[in-house]
Amino acid sequence: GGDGADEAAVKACQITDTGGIDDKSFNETAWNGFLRAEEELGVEVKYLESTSEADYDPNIQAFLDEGCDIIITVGFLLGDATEAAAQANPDTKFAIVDYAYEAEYDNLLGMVFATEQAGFLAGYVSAAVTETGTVGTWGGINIPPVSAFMQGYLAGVNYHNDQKGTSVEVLGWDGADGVFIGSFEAQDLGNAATAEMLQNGADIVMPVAGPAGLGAGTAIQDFGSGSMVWVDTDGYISNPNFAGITLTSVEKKMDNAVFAAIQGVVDGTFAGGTYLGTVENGGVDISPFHDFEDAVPDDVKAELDDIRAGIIDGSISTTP
Amino acid sequence: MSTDAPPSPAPVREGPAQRLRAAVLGASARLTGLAVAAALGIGAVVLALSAEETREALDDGLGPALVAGASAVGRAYSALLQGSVGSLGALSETLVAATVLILTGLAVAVPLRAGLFNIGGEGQVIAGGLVGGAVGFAVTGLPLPVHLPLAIVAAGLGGAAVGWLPGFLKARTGAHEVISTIMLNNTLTFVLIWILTLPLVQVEGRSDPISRQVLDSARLPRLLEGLRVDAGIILAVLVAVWVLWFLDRSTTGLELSAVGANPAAATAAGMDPARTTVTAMTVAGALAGLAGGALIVGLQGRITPGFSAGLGFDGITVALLGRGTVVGTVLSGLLLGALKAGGRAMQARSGTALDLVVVIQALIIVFIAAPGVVRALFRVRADVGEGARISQGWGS
Amino acid sequence: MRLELRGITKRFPGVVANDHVDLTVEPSEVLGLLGENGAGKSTLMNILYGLTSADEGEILLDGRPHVFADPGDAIAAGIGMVHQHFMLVPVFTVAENILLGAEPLDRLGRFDRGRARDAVLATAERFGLPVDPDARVEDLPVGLQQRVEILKALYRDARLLILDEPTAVLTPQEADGLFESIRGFRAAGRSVIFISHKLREHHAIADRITVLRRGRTVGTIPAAEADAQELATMMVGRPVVLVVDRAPAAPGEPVLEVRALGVEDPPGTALVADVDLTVHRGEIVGIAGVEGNGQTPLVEAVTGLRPVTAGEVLLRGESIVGRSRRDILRAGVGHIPEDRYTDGVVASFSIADNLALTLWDDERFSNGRTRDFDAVAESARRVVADFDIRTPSIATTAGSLSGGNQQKVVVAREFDRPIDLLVAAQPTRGVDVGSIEYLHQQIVAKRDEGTAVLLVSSELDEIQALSDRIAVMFRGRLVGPFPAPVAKEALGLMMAGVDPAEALGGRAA
Amino acid sequence: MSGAAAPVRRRRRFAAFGGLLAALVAALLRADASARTAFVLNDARGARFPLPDLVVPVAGTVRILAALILALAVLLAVRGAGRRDAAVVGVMGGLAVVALLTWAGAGTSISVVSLLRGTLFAAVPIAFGALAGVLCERSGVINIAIEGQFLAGAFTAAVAASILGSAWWGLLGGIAAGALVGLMLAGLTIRFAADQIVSGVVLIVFATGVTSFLTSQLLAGTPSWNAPVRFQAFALPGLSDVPLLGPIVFDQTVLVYLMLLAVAGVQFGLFRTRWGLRLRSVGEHPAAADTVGIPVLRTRYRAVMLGGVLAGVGGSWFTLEAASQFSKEMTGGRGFIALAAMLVGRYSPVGALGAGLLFGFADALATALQRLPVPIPSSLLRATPYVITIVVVAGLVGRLRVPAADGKPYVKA
Ligand SMILES: Nc1ncnc2c1ncn2[C@@H]1O[C@H](COP(=O)(O)OP(=O)(O)OP(=O)(O)O)[C@@H](O)[C@H]1O
Ligand SMILES: Nc1ncnc2c1ncn2[C@@H]1O[C@H](COP(=O)(O)OP(=O)(O)OP(=O)(O)O)[C@@H](O)[C@H]1O
Ligand SMILES: [Mg+2]
Ligand SMILES: [Mg+2]
Repeated sequence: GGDGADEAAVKACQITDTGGIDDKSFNETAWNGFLRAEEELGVEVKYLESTSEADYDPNIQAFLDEGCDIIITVGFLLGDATEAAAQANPDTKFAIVDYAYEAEYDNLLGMVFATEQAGFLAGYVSAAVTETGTVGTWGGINIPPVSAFMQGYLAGVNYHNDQKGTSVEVLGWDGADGVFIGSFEAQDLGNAATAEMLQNGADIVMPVAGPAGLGAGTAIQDFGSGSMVWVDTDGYISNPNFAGITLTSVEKKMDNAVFAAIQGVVDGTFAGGTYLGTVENGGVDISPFHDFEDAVPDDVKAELDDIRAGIIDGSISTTP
Repeated sequence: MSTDAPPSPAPVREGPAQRLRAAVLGASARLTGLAVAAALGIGAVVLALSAEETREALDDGLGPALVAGASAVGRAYSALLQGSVGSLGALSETLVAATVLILTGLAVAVPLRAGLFNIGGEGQVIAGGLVGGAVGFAVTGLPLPVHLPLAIVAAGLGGAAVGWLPGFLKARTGAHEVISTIMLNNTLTFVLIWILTLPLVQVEGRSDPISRQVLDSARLPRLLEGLRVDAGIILAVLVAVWVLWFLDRSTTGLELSAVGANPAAATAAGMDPARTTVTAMTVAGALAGLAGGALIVGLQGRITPGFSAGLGFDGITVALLGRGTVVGTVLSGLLLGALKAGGRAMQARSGTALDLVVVIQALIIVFIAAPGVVRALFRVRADVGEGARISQGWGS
Repeated sequence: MRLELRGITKRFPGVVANDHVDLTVEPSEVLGLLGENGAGKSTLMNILYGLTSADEGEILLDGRPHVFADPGDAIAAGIGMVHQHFMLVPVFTVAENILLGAEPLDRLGRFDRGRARDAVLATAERFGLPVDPDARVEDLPVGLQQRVEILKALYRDARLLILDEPTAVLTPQEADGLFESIRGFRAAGRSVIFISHKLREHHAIADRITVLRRGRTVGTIPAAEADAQELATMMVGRPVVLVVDRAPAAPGEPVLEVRALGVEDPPGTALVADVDLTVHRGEIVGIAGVEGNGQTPLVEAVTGLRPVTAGEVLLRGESIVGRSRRDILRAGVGHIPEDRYTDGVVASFSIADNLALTLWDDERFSNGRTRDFDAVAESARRVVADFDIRTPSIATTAGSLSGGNQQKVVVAREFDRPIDLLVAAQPTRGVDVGSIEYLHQQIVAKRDEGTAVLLVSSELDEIQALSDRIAVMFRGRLVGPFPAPVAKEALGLMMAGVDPAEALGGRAA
Repeated sequence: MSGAAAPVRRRRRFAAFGGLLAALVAALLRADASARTAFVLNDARGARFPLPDLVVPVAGTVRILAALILALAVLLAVRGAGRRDAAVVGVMGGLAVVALLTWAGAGTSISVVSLLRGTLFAAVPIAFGALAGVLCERSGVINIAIEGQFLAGAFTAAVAASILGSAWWGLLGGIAAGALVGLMLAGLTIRFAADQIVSGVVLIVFATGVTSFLTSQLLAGTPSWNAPVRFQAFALPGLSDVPLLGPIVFDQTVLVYLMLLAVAGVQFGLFRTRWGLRLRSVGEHPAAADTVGIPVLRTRYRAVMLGGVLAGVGGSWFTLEAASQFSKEMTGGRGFIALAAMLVGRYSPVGALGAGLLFGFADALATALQRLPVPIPSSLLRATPYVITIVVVAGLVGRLRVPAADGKPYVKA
């Protein structure tokens, strides 16, 4: 607890959804933004974990009672609760990850991400480097925050096929439905789903299922060949034991967005509305190729820059 | 033969007041008190050990560490108490949590009487929430006195249907209810996800897997301005009173108990174990369905994926902690509700991990289920039947 | 082996099951142990076998004191016990049951089935008790199960064999076979403690008889000098009328008519075939027969516990085939099931609830769908008094009653509601003489009120004492009924399948 | 109390089910007449003796399979197969699944190796958990706590394998944790004669709480404690080169081989040895066992502990084979599936394996169908294993014979 000199420090508070703070996924990524803010801006940070929907309101209330200056909630399930709290407490700033509102509020920032744009880039790279001509992707549950990655990935592969006359096939997503293991925790199911794709010819797999996605890494290691596209964060860094098989990651830079929101409060520049993370503003992108730097041909890397430009100027559509 | 069977329902009339008195003041209540104390004691040790300040103070020696540990425990437990019963708001939170726990607990207690083990609370909660919620947002133009009861009844029926199936399968084919209820839980979890992806159900213009908002005419009214406790707790208590009558005073209740204790003798007396099985499971499903309904048309106001997570399992804990009796189930629902609400406050105010509350909860039940352990701990005579049986095994 | 028990005392909460019991068994002696239900016989034997420990007293074998902490010690000391409730694992084979705890192993450490068979066959041969070692125990008739129990003890070379009510579930023929074996043991220098409620059997097999009452030894007398009346009085503490006092029947119109009845088990084997039988108001029709000849399915079919596959069953002229058990009971059929433990009472329920069990949803005990506890309690108090059920309170669980008193609960329940037909199966099995006297009087009284009674018993004495007409069942078919009395030998012959004309004629000749 | 016609009725029901199945399969015929499905029989990693792909015409195959199913249904309706009636239904179900796959895979390929490897993979924890249940319940102690044993085993295995740097140490740790939960179950139910179901439920709550607590308190801060060395597949020389069977069965991790050994061992032990006879006697009729000098409580203690060991191995699978680290509640209810598998397998080790394989296959099938262009929502396909289990249990398994003393504490007078 800070007192004395820190009396005036900004208090930034996070409320997780039911995944918990160390979910190796968006709750944790958002929290990383808080930790960076603590370090760089000297703000005081706190979090509360929700175990069920019933916890959202009291958790928000608890932080209001604590006198938090900004409360950031994580996940679309908290959308309504956050909106209601923002309306009732105009003096407190709110932000929410993965949710945007039609209405505009001064003190409420919805932070959403055009993950399909980054997914598109990953799909393009995958199509360019696959040796078997087949890649795969699977998700936790078929909901928009998940399927957006897969949608972009499929579009990116298709774009490569169009441009280069290849016929790379995507397993696990057909534009509307696909392989979903029904869980964000069950690594073993992720392992099985990945193994199935590898046996059926895929050599690159992109899991979109939070920690369950780690199962893809184990499956690829056990299979003995193939690589993985990680999502949300740079998997090369967050999953060191799979660094060698991580082709790239579809980064959804929630930590940056969260940091920016907190910084806005510190600077007094916080504005409500909607923040959309895109390739253009750096809110989403793919990570460096790290160990695969040599495996990805330079001309592909150059094409990626063209594609980025195309996405930014709207000449390339990232949905199939 | 079965001298170890569970206690029979009260043979002669005993007023509810007497029974409540016995439940609160009786030997088993003293035991519950000791059990809670022992569990909190162990929890305190873990808490003190895991508190960062204890570890830091350890550098200065054992004494400061003890003081630091004690103050950490003090802060956590006072938050626990404050957050569960410390204020009107805290009480409200306790009741909010207890509403669902009582109903799902009863959904386990009723079949337990008939020798059936209902692990299917979760699936039944889902069905109740889905159907009740659907009536709540899809049926329009009704006034609250019509719409709300309609939604509640629909929730009960939805749950009843999911409870009926394992009962029917058991009666007809002998399929074990433990298997079929587990499988139905999983099945309904996925059905829920699927339904929530249908545009028909989703909020217009959005594609989140969240249903439309239940109309105000179908929402359980809040009891007090500014507090979250709603009429669901009244519903739960009324239902509990009905279950009390049903199990302990109705003729069907006697049938359930007889079939549970000795199906052969029940058959010989003219009862129909197959029908009783179906009845017990259907009623159980309805109770869990009401829990789901109360949650959706009450607190949540919308259907979300995973809204039922763990509720069925909590119900098992509540019913077993309440020793399968109705009054016991209500009381243990309140106790666990208080632990939930208090645990949340503990996390918020003193940063204690929520998992610790789960551990304390488990310890309380251990000590209640095995009085011998408490006796060994406190070196006292707990004059309660050692290790009384509550469930009746698998039956078959 | 000479056994001496000195001052054995065992207290259970609220009961002193054994109160300073003294008892001796000489080598090569059969000691009869007699006493009312709940007198403490089984408890005493359990102490001797190491299943329960005594609070006071000592056990001496050949003059040396022994302490038996568990049955293993008792077995090692040469004591074997056949329990009142069989200690057999139903799903195991005969050989597995006999050798459990003393299993032969082959070189690989497996249970050696071949040697097990041989061992069983050898023991069976030696004592003249043939069994099929590979049969599953649950498939065997009770008589054979008992034989397995005895072989279990003999295989362990028991020199003192305790038989706790071995004949309660045996047919007379099986009992005779058992007695033959017991004589064999005695001749071989072994001792036997024999418990039975049947005075006749004590006469037949015991050398001396020790009588227990309420946990205490009342006395020991040589069997040769014992007179049935005297024993009964010692046991009960008051004179007992051993012969039922019964006026001639005054039969009225038919109540139960069974026509060409057939019953099959699920695979389609005939259990009962082509049975015709009529029971009138005010008469007792007895059905004798060796158990397993279709009596049980017949009773179950008539009382609605088992589907009828052919023929008709009429109650007061109306068919009850296909109607539910509940309807049949409510239409005025009373049933005393043969197995009171499984079918008669719910052990964990109070006496009051058990007394209301067959009328649980009748308006007598309920208002609408709500139970009327006052009515249940009031009725229970009256019935407990009327039928002299020995219990501290009506809230006591039925499971804690002695066997005789449990049986009284079942009988009282059926007698306390309006019935036109009483179907009583083995109504006095395992019940002491005092209670038998009482139950018999009640059945006759019911008949005299105008109830039709169908009595099924494997106890020929009981059949003869109560019945106005007697039929015999053999292999699913019914012979008779013949007007009572029918000579015991004639019944015995018919039970063995001899043609009735020959059997009855044999008597005439 | 069922009528004499019960077996006949059951047979008719089976026949009707077969007819329905045939009709459903026939309904799959709408597929494009020229479409073909390729069943790939080789491991994608390469095979020593490769088999050609099995390419079948969809329409013809589905038609033949429908006809076969119908023929079997007619056989059941007319004559029946005696004690093998249920097996015939199983065959019909199998044929229907093949038809479904053929139809679903039209125009693409399906790896049979993947399907069956996936089956064996998913069966491991379920079979181990069910085996644990079999041991406990055969001795008269209901073990609901398998899920808790899984969690404890998975957690400890992960930590031990991380710190000690070997999967074998991890396995030992997992076993110790499973046995510890077993010991707690035994203590509560045997020593303190507590209600067995209550005790099991409590242990699940307890294990969930403790592992989650330790994960956030301990592992979150020290990632190196949660980076287990996993078991690698070990190809049995020679055997693993056998076409089809080799890559499926003989190129697996040690846990798979252990599972097969454990099933055989427990089956043999329970039904062929003195140990098993005594264990079962204690679960069927403890008083009878007691009267011949078998120590009932000690026998139960040992059975529950050994069950804990097996459940611990099953738990270790989560972190030593299937996943690369422990995460909260990662067992996702698989302990309950194991419980169901024990019941489906009718308390027999071989039955437990069978139920585990059935469930594993349904799981693998669901994944395969999700990948193929099947017009059923993916979330509903995920429910396949559960629905199949209900159908199998209600249709084929029927009433169980529970060990007579299961769930009843043994208290001497
Ligand atoms: N485990 C026990 N706990 C409490 N009371 C018991 C127990 N076992 C026996 N009793 C009581 O001890 C007394 C003697 O019982 P016991 O079984 O020895 O009688 P018994 O002479 O064998 O009767 P029966 O002829 O009916 O077999 C009875 O009152 C009985 O209820
Ligand atoms: N496993 C066995 N070992 C030795 N003898 C047997 C065995 N099974 C049957 N017997 C002999 O065969 C006779 C007929 O047996 P069965 O079981 O068929 O009798 P039952 O006619 O069904 O009558 P109940 O049901 O009264 O025993 C028995 O009385 C017994 O002596
Ligand atoms: Mg006795
Ligand atoms: Mg027979």
